[in-house]
Amino acid sequence: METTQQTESKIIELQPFADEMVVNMGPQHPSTHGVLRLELKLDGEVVREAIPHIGYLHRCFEKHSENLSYPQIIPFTDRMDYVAAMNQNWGFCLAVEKLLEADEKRNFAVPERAEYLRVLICELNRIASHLLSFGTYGMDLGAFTPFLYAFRDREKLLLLFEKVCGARLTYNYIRIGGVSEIIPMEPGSITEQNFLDEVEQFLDYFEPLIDEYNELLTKNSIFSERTTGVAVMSAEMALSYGATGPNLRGSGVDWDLRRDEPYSIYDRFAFDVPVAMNVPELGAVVGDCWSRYKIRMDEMKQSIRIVRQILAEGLPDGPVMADLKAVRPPKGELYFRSEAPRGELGFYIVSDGTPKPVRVKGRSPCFSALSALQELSQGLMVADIIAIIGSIDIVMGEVDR
Amino acid sequence: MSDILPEGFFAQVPAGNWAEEFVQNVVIPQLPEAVAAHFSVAFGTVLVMFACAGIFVGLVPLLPLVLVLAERKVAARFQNRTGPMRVGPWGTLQTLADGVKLIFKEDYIPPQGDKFLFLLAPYIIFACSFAVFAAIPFGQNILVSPFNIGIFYIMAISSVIVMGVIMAGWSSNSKWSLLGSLRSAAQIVSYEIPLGLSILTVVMLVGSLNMQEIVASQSNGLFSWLIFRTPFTFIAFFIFFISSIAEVNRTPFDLPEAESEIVAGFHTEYSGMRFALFFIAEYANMFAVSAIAATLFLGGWEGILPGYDFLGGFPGFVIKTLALVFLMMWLRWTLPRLRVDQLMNLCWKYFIPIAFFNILGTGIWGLIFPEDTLISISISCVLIYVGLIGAYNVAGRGLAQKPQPQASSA
Amino acid sequence: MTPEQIYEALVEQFGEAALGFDTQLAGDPSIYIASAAIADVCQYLAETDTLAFDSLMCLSGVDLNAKDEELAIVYHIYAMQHRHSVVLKTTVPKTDARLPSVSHIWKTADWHEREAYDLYGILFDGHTDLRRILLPDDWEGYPLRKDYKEPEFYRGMHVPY
Amino acid sequence: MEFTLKTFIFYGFALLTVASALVVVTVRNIVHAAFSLMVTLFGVAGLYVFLQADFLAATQVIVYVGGILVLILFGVMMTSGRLEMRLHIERGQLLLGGVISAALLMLLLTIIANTPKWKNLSDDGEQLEPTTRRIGELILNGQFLLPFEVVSVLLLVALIGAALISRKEVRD
Repeated sequence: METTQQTESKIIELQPFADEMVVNMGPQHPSTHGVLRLELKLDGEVVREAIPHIGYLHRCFEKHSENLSYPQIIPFTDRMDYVAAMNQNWGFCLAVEKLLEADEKRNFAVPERAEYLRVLICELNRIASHLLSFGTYGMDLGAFTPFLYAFRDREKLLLLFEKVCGARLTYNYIRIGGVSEIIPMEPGSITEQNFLDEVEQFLDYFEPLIDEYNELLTKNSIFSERTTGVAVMSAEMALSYGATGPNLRGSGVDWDLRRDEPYSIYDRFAFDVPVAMNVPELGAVVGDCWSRYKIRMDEMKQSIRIVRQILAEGLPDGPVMADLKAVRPPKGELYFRSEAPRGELGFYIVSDGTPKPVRVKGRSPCFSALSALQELSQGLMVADIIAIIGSIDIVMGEVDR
Repeated sequence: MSDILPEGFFAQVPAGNWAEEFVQNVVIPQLPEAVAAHFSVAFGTVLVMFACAGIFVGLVPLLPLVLVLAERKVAARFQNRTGPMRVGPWGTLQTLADGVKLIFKEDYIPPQGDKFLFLLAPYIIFACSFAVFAAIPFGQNILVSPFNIGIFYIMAISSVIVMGVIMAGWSSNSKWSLLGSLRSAAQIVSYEIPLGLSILTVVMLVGSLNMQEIVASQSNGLFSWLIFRTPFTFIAFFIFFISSIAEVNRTPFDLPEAESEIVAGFHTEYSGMRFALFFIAEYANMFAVSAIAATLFLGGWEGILPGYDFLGGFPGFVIKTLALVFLMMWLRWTLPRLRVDQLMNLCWKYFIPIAFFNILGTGIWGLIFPEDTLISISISCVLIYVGLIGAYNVAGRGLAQKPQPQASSA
Repeated sequence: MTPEQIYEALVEQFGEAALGFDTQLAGDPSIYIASAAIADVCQYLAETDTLAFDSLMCLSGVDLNAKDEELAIVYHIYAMQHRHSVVLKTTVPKTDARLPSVSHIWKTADWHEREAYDLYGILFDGHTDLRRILLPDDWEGYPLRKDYKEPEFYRGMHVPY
Repeated sequence: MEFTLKTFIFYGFALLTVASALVVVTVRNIVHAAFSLMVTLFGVAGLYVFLQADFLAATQVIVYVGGILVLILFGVMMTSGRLEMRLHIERGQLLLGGVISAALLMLLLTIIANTPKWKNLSDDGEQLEPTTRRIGELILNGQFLLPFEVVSVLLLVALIGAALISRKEVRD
């Protein structure tokens, strides 16, 4: 069957005397966060229309998934949101585990210790991700120093991750049924307590720095001039576009899956969900770029709070991996969403009872948030486009999958 | 010298031309009598001046080499890094290595562009950047040419840089370049106005366009510096300095080459040595505007104490200039970038009215205090002090205030 | 509301359009909707105050089997206000994969439907800008269909590595 | 007239001015013409220097090169999407232009003939003084005060008008 009725791409007619200038922003552009291509129709500096073109980083995740067993898919999720790969692993594992739990014949449960480790590591990963977002946002707006500060701190986190799983970016650490063990890089080099101490050291070092970063960038008047009141996304618009996570909270919707639909062991921790409010001193209104950015800064503190609670409690004893002979979920289908740093990461899995899924759909938060760009950017300036892209914090690996 | 070079271009320095004196007192006694009899002092002067100019043209391009390294080191310190460390001791030869790399890079010319203009543009910018140095007095006698219209000449030459920028942007046949050059042109043309108006306050007080005379009027120590002479020149200094940051396209006004927005602005398509020319010109400009600011407002080569000018005031002048350069670097590595409309608002809605107000104020001040006396300078300093306190209370309060913490509900 | 209650509400409102309620398999129960009525059902779900489904979490095309005659489209929708979610499912024949678009109800459906079109060749009537999103514009075929054969060459490039 | 380095430089500037002016009127690429005009204006500034009009020379560069020419280039680049627009000269325009140019030439020649003595740099011995002071005095001491103010009001009107025109789009 061939229906090519609507397949022809739009051909832009060349209008030599039009006032409009069509500019190709990307796919190779310093601040499109990867390989996003924007077709900008400019009237001078004013953007009449910004049409996002995606797919430059399409790696056929969904097609690959159909030919791989469930554990084999996990490394592919690493490559989705490569700056918060732990959360991606976890999102997928959670979905599969949920499906496994639905199988009455098995008595499947993820061990406590693994749950704690997962929360610990994913919250650290959330900090790393937000740090990157903070740094690159500063750089997008022309401030170079925050970027290096952020990378300096992120580096420390990456070293921690490296100690845990041997990888710095694509971890494959969280597995279906638990986590892979805290692996000593060399025999005797790191123990559990040793590792937790290092985490604590990092938190002690990092917590005061957030305030410093707020002084450096958040309260900077040029920065707030650039970001406040720009590209205001109302709560309705954010919901309609499926913006989630910090973008949704930046629009003033008090919603966090970790609190409102707690999964894993999030209901055991006390943490606040930062929600955007008008800040009249700076001119910030709910839903603008500044609010979205600020949510991330505040979320880092909450992540620290969660990790501190884990450190205070200590990890429970026990195995880190459930006794799982083979991952063979029952026939059925399931959509499960978790709160990744960039929003709600959903996995829709259709299983036919074999070790390979029939269908895996990754519902990435950035994909939905990015689709709002076209509406957000109308009538703004070229520089504002950069501010929007940075503030919705896209990772193209996740958008294109 | 009168029969070789257009004399109108040079001022008659009251104290006598140093080069002429040099020839008269040092060169001619050295010459054999037969030669000396036919040796025109003027001719010798021109020779000496050409030689000095040669040295200047040779030395001034070394400045950017130092400044680029300084910028990288300063940036590194701001960012808790070490900066370049590998080439030479403490990375001191890094810029040289970069230069060598750039020379050997492919000299790419966009095939669809305008080749002639593309090749010409960097030279225009480069030449204009360095021509400015001819009028900057580095010390008592360290000056290429004491132009009658020194500061005006500098403004004229630096306004030509715009043409090079537009040329570069247009001839690259790249939309990013064009956008960058349009931004740059709009920015430079706009910021020239507050810049010129700020210079005008100085010129009004000194009564001369000659750079040496401007310096000479500030020879009575720290409080005779023009920045402290009236409260209006104090404001004018900041307008001048901020505008000159905009003129040389540095953060927070680096929109023409905002790498996160329009890739690299007007020099997107340039590579190799041609790019290096832009780069060098940028740093030369940075030094030049700092030097001009130091000359106009901070006493030039005159020292803090009256009559104290070690080595003709050269080290003091360089220290002042480098301090301003450092300030520029500091700003660059701290601040984000403005948006185009904010940039224009700042210029047209704030700087230009303030600059006009300054001119008016300076005129009135000049009527009240025709001569600088202890009283006038004391009043001025008190006003500046009060103004600064007031400004901090008005503007600084907003900075010190913390934004309301985001509401949180568990 | 539980999915059962929502199903009952839908049966009451649309009668035949709501085709069935599936709780047999593991995982989320889903409501079957006739493909022609999907936009109306979604409109009803989004605009009725007691339901108020204001966010479309996920829209996926599904091809269960190469031998199947039909493609499934699955809508995961959620109501922030009432905190309930439901799974809608509809099927279209592979030979004439065509159903009404819901992009006017939830804007996020815009890109999700484009993706479903891109990968499954499902045409959404009423979608304003239905073109390929992830694959190149001139790509042939719909890769996530189970009967998809990857081409030997794409623009002279050897595709299977 | 003795041929010194100075005369050599003078003829250099003169040649530059005339040659680039010729390029301005003959070249078909409008942007090239504009850039060539820059050279012409520079050359004229150089000639001003030889007339001991240093202030005028600098003003020439600031106003014409840094200001007006930039505006011309802006106009060229912004009004037409096709930057490499070719110029077409029609016969009628040519004729009209010729007549106007001839009239202008006559005017200039008359002035040259009627100027008793060109104060130029070959007049040795004369003490030079900054021209700025004299210009300032002439403008502000009454002789040219009225024309000066009229021109400034005219420019202000032009400024307001330009702002009005450019803001029209925003208002709509």
